[in-house]
Amino acid sequence: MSLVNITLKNTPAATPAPVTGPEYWRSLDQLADTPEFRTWVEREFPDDAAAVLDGNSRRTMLKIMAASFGLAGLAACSRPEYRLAPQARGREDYIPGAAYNYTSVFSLGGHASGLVVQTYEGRPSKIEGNPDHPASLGAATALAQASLLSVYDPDRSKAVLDGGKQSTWEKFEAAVKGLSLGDGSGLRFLSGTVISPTLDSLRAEALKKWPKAKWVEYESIGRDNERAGAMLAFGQAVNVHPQFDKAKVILSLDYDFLGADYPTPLATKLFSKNRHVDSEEDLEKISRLYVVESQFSLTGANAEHRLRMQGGEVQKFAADLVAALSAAPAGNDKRGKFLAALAKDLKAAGKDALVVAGPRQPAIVHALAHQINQTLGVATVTYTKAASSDRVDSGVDALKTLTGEMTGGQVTTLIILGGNPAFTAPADLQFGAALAKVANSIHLGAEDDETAAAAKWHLPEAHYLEAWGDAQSTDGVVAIQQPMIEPIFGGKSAIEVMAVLLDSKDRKGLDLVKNFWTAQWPAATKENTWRKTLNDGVIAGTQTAEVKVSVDSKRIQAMPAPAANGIEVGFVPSATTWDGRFANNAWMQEAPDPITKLVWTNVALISPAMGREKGWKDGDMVALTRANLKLEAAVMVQPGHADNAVTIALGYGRPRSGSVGTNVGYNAGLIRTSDSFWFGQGFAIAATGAKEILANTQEHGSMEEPQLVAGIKPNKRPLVRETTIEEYKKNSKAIEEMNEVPELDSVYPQLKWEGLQWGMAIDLGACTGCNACVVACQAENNVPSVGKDQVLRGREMHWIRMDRYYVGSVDDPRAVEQPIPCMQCENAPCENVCPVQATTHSPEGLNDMAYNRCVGTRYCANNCPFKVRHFNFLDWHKNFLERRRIEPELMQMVYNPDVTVRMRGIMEKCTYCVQRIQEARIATKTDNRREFTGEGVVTACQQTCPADAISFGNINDPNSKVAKLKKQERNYAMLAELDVRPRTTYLGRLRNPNPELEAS
Amino acid sequence: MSAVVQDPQLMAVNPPLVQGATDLHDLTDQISSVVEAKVYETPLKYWITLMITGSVVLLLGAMLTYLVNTGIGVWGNNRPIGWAWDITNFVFWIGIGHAGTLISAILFLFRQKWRTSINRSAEAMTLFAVMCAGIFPLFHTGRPWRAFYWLFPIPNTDLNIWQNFRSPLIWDVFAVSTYFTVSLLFWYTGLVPDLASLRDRATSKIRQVVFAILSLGWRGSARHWRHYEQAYLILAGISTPLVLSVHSVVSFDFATSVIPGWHTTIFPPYFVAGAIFSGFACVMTLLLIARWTLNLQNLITIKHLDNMNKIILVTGSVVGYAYCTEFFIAWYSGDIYERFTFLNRAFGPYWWAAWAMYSCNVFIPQLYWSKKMRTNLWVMFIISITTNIGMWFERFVIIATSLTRDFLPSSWGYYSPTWVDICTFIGTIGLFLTLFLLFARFLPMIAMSEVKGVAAIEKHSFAGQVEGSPSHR
Amino acid sequence: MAAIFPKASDIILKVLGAVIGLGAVATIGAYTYLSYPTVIDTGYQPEQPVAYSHKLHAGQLGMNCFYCHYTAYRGAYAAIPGTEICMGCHQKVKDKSPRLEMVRQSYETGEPIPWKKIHVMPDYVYFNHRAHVTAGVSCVSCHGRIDQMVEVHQEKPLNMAMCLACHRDPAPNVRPAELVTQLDWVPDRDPRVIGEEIIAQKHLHPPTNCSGCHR
Amino acid sequence: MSHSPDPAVLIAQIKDKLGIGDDKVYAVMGEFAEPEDLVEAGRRIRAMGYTKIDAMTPFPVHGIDEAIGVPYSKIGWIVICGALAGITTAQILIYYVGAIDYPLIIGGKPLFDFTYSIPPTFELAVLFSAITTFICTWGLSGLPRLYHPSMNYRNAHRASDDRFLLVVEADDPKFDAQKTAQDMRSVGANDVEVVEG
Repeated sequence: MSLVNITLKNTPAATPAPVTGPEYWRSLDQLADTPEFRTWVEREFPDDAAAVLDGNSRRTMLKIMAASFGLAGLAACSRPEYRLAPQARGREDYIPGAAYNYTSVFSLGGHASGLVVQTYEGRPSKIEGNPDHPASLGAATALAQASLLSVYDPDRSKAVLDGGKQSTWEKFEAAVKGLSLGDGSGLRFLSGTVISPTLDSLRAEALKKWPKAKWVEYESIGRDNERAGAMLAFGQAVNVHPQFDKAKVILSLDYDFLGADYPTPLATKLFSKNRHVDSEEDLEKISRLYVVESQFSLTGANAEHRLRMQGGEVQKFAADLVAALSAAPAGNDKRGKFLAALAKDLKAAGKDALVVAGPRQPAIVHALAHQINQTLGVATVTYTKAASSDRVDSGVDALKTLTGEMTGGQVTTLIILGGNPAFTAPADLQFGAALAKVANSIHLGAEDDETAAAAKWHLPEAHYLEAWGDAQSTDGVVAIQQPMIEPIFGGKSAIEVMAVLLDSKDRKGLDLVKNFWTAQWPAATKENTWRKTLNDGVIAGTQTAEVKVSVDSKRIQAMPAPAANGIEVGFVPSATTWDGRFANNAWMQEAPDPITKLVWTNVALISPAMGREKGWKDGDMVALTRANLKLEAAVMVQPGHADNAVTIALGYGRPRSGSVGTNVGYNAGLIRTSDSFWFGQGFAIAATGAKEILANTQEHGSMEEPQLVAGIKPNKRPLVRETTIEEYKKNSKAIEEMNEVPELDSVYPQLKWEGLQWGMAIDLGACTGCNACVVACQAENNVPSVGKDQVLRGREMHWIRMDRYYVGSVDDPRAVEQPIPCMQCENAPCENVCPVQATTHSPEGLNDMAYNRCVGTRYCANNCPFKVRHFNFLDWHKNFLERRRIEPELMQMVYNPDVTVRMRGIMEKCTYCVQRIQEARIATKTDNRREFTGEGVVTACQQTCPADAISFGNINDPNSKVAKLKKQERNYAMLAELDVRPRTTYLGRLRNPNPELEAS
Repeated sequence: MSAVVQDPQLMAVNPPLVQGATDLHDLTDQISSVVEAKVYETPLKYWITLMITGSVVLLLGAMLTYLVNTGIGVWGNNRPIGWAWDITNFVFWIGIGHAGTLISAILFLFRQKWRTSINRSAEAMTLFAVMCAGIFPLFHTGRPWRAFYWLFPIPNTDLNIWQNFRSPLIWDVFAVSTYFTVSLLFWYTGLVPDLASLRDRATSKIRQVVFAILSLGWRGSARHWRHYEQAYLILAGISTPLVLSVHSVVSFDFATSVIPGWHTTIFPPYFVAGAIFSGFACVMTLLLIARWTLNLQNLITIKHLDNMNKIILVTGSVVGYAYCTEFFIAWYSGDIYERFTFLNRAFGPYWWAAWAMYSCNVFIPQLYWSKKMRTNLWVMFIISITTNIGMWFERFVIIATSLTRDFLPSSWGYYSPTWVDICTFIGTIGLFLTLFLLFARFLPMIAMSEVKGVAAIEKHSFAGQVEGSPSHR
Repeated sequence: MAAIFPKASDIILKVLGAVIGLGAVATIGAYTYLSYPTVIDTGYQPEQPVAYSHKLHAGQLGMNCFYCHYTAYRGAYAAIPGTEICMGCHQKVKDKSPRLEMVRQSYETGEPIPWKKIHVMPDYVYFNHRAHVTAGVSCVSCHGRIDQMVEVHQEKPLNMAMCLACHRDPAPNVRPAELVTQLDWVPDRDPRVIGEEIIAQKHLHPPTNCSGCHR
Repeated sequence: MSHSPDPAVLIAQIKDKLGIGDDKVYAVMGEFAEPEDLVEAGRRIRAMGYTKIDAMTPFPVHGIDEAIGVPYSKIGWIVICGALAGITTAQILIYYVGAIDYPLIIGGKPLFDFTYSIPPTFELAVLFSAITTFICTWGLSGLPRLYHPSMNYRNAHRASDDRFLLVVEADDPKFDAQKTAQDMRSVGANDVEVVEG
């Protein structure tokens, strides 16, 4: 054996050993403040140490109270000292830990939708629709749901700012007294669309006090075109109420009424009403929807027939349709065929037809729509008188004039009541610059935003759940806006600020609102009426009467066909951030866009043809330019988008928002001008060469497998199943037969599921894919937001997700949407593989998930065929807080105390809102001491669904709706061949296409 | 005393397994000298290698700490790919381990005398591989501080909740812990007589005491040997079905699931074959390195290596056959999901991984049909490496590509590892090598008593007096 | 060659083995006992800011538990009463007592009395007092004879095993709902029989699956 | 007539029992260079009527057991019991855990089923038998022990190297130090020694 005979000079120096076990806990301890607390937490339940120490656990309020009473400094016991802080002089019969519901109202873009808000220990924790409110009918939109999170948004403006410097309300009031407004010639008010009668009365008062003052209403996304259209058609201001439920044939002229163009659930409620099929007769009710639009909207996705064209071509189309109704049109191209078939169909439908125009289309298109409706003599639309004041100018032009005056120096005092015009105003107006020229500019706003930066005074605006108010929906019904909590950052509402300006005797929101209304009621019943109103959420008898109106066709001139030169750019409201006011709302940022499935950004959408022609892929950066305006944005190829057109959503790219929303996405406002407010021609588009990574929640958009090997035909997977009414009538098994399931037999005896058994049926025919369920679930179940980087890694957490599949050619497809909650399989594959029994089955057929038992092997998620299990790869809640550098207490307040907040390293999933089931069970058994048969349990997704597509209940109760639905022949279980026996089943979608067009 | 005769003709037909050693004492000297060498007597290249691998172990420690502190998020795992490098590495290491047991147990039962000079190191390799493997099932959990005792059926006064024996993961816990224990006992039992030799040769008091304790006071008495041999036979006997069961159980993790590409009845035999395949390749790599660094040409002869290469060729082909069967069944079953999964495996986003595995595991080993290749040190070294790479890819392909695109296209995803994934894997390799190097230096790497037995036979083999190896009757 | 170890070493070895063996057994035994929930979790008795005696109020004066803890039969939590409840009586009774100084203060200032919490549940456990009280589970089942405690301490372990035991076999712990606050109640018949009757009549079937208590 | 035993003798006896008595003859030991010679010699010594014979060899020498009459090992039978114990433990554990202590519906499968209890059962069987084997091996060989008189033999250390030792123990009825040493030499043993300890 050869031995090298040497001596080692340098023996290896011992490297410091890596940090081990105990260190780990110390790292968590940075969040807790006392050693006692730490040691106890470790001893008691180390697995939840993170949660507890983060303070992310439920019953947070108790904890916070505890903390505020000094958790620290108790060397005595090994056990932490929890303190209990009972209200010294509490409210009579107030039950801590119990949920209390109050009515309120959510106003957006000139619409109001009534709410029922659930509160715990005086903090709002969940929003539902108010069944008694005509515009919500018990449902709530995704935006309404998410507005809850904004209450606790730590980035909201916290203090009065005087020239950017911290000030106080007192100082402000003093300053206001100092203003010499005289006859108000230099005084201007700028607000959003005012739908609050109380504010309206204060406005009248103000305009009386300062006769020369002017009040301008401007909404970035508003109803101005609609109003103007009515004016044009009828010569008077009316509100139009399309009765989608009564219509058999509906034509939407660029009107995304199922999506972002209609900020209340009403349209979806009505539209989906006759898409529920419970019987043979119901088959006849299913309406037929035609859509003409540029973007691929949610409404377009739900349409039987869709014709894509530039936004500017729509009025030409409308005009042609008018003609086509009298004389069959020529033209054999797609458009021609479409037009002919449509005209024929509309005429055939007669009074059951309905033509609606979108708020982005100019007045003339609305007028034409009214004209067509009148020609067809439709009975599917009603009109009510719109409140309008001649002292008020509204819309872009009004804003243009105002900015003119501001730059011209005529305006000495500008009072901005809410909103963020500096961001939302058209680029050419240079509102920010103009605002700087105003001597006394006062901005009341929720955020210290772009406008606040330019204004002299900035006043923190109270969130609508913090302040008293009222709101009138388009049909006149007034709802009272009740606060749920004291203004967290001491904000004031618009009416309170007006009260200050007017120096009126009532300064509190409550007094203002209450006195305004009670003054109109008989003194005797004042109090009762007021109480009743608060209880119902709406003021009885405020509905405005229908009016008969007729179109004066002379007013409707043939319009010049828009010159088609180059690319048209269209602007649409963002389904997630609206006009930007939700930019700092993590729930909305992470709610996937219903069609593109993108999160945390908007994009410039282009047609596949354009993509091919220019050779652009998703994420390529392009520059959109016109004159001196320029916007750089990432493109995304959107199947079904109109050619030579680019659509970009507003509300992103906020230069001055909170830690969530600042500079997320691209600011479409940079190229939005007053002359092309919604869409405009003559844009140049060119690639910049840069590339952006887009985060979406769905990679593959089709049920068809990708073609991997030439010659092997890809299969189409029968996941979302749909057929036409004709087919279904011919063969009612059509849906079922789309997937042949072999004879299934198990080596194990099948369990008998007796008694109360939970199940869910989702009607794909009714579901429009609006996302409300996704956000509702997030709010109800404390589902965390993970941020763009984590979504890119495929770690989004939504317990119910909305799958979107394109059907048909990439250039002109339809899309189907499918909500996917946990299927609660009877033979759950996830349960078999969990080594520690963290997920087991309840005797009532729920797939229970015991978070505190889970060790996080992720085996269950792997073995879930539907991939509905979500893993806490990191401590999402903690991460989120850290990223935003904020105190946890505030963010915690939004949590639902009835649902455990999951720590990192464990699996979570939909449980059919088991907390609601248990609450209902306890209520039933304690109140009326009888067997609980499952009545009255409503899951969060089901409750908020504007389309009533989700049914839930006891499938063993033959009278329950869900049991009835599951008996239908169009009911099917996904992947039935796996014999996992999902409790969540789907009802096949039935379409009502026009035979003439279906062929093409 | 008589030398081990080196008859030229005999050498030609049947080269002795122990060469160079002139007699039993010399043999003891040769083997023990490695262990008894002074620090400076051991080649410098050894210490340098040890320092490198040692620092990699520190890297592993750092990675695991970071992981436990921050969460699984530091890895690339996501939804739908809940398992990726973690479980890939687990299966990979377990597979490596199997060859050790097989060499020492199965070859023992089959009376393969040539195993004697490699079985000790093979068993050691098993132990170290299983240690590396064990790291992953524990640390891939989201809450290891819970997992490490909630996964075992320890009576609990507080929760009254137990383990789910339907879960293949619990089967894994039983299989892997059993496997480690049995391998350890087997290895130690074999070690005792040699420890006794070291004790008797020891010059310093400390060495004497240490080895006296480790060797349990072994005297080589006939009364010891009779139990010892019986025990050794039994351990070998139970290790053989055990090793098969362990990898079958590992394969159940996938076979019992519902995911296309996992849900396959062929997995148990297929995994076992793969395990032997990769294991032998790994033994090969280690032996060649040991042969080089510690100059063991006399003890590890070309004949040993040749035999092992034959096994690699066979098992490699078995694995290849399994691949074909999978594709056939995917097509034949008519299940659209199964079909797509296998198309996707070969031509989807992970095509490169799949083809890496096909080439390394099936195509390259075919070279071994030629004796030239089987006896060329460089060729066998390279092939042993490619085989290990190939088998790692096999596990990755099975686990990751099956998960990337399963039933619902909406939830398809793609996995790419993070630097933590990579460093953790490298770390385990470092741990493995470090342990092995320490073993090779501080314990007799070759079973002296057994080699002596064989040597004694060898001496008489041509005299025609022998009935099988003396190490069993 | 000389033996490495002296003759005696094997005796020492044996003795050593025995000691280690017994030691191991003893340790395990001790650990099991000391870590036993009934041992570690019970007996916690912090000093309360106000020397309130349940023995006096609930025991000797025989006040009903629900007089103060009225939320127990109406909500999930049996909340500590607000100061006004105390003052309800103590404005007249012992209204000068120095021991009630803090109470009076709290009533005036509205500052809550910082009571110390004794019966603590982990955050992932959802225990609903209302459900149990109306079903006829007495306070005594979980809190012990509070009416005999001058200073309250934790009597039962309140761990999962304890919950399960009762959920699996509730009969012994179920009594007529109106008697739940009678901690000293002695049934005239076999309590199990009474329990079973009530269970049948109220359709009680306490859950033992996870979502019964964990959500 | 009877008299109480001398306490000194008693103590000595107890000490012997404990194995810490004064040194006394343990055996006569001799060495061989070749296994075959050892076997041969063993056979012959036994033929002379010795019964307490032992051999110490570096590797198991074939045929020595028969030669010196060492009985066949019984480990096998004990291990079978170990295996059975493993099987029963596993089955009982799985049944108790799943069907008795906390029955939970999991994946729609029965509370206990033979099918899924097989793998753990097998593993436990193997584990138990392995541990039994290990314990028995040493237990039956009277190990572990640190001291043994045979270690006082001059060439004891070579028994693990290249020498083959033959031992005739002192408690052999036919044992007589001189005579036995004689016989040992006569069968060809080298370095024959009367070993004390």
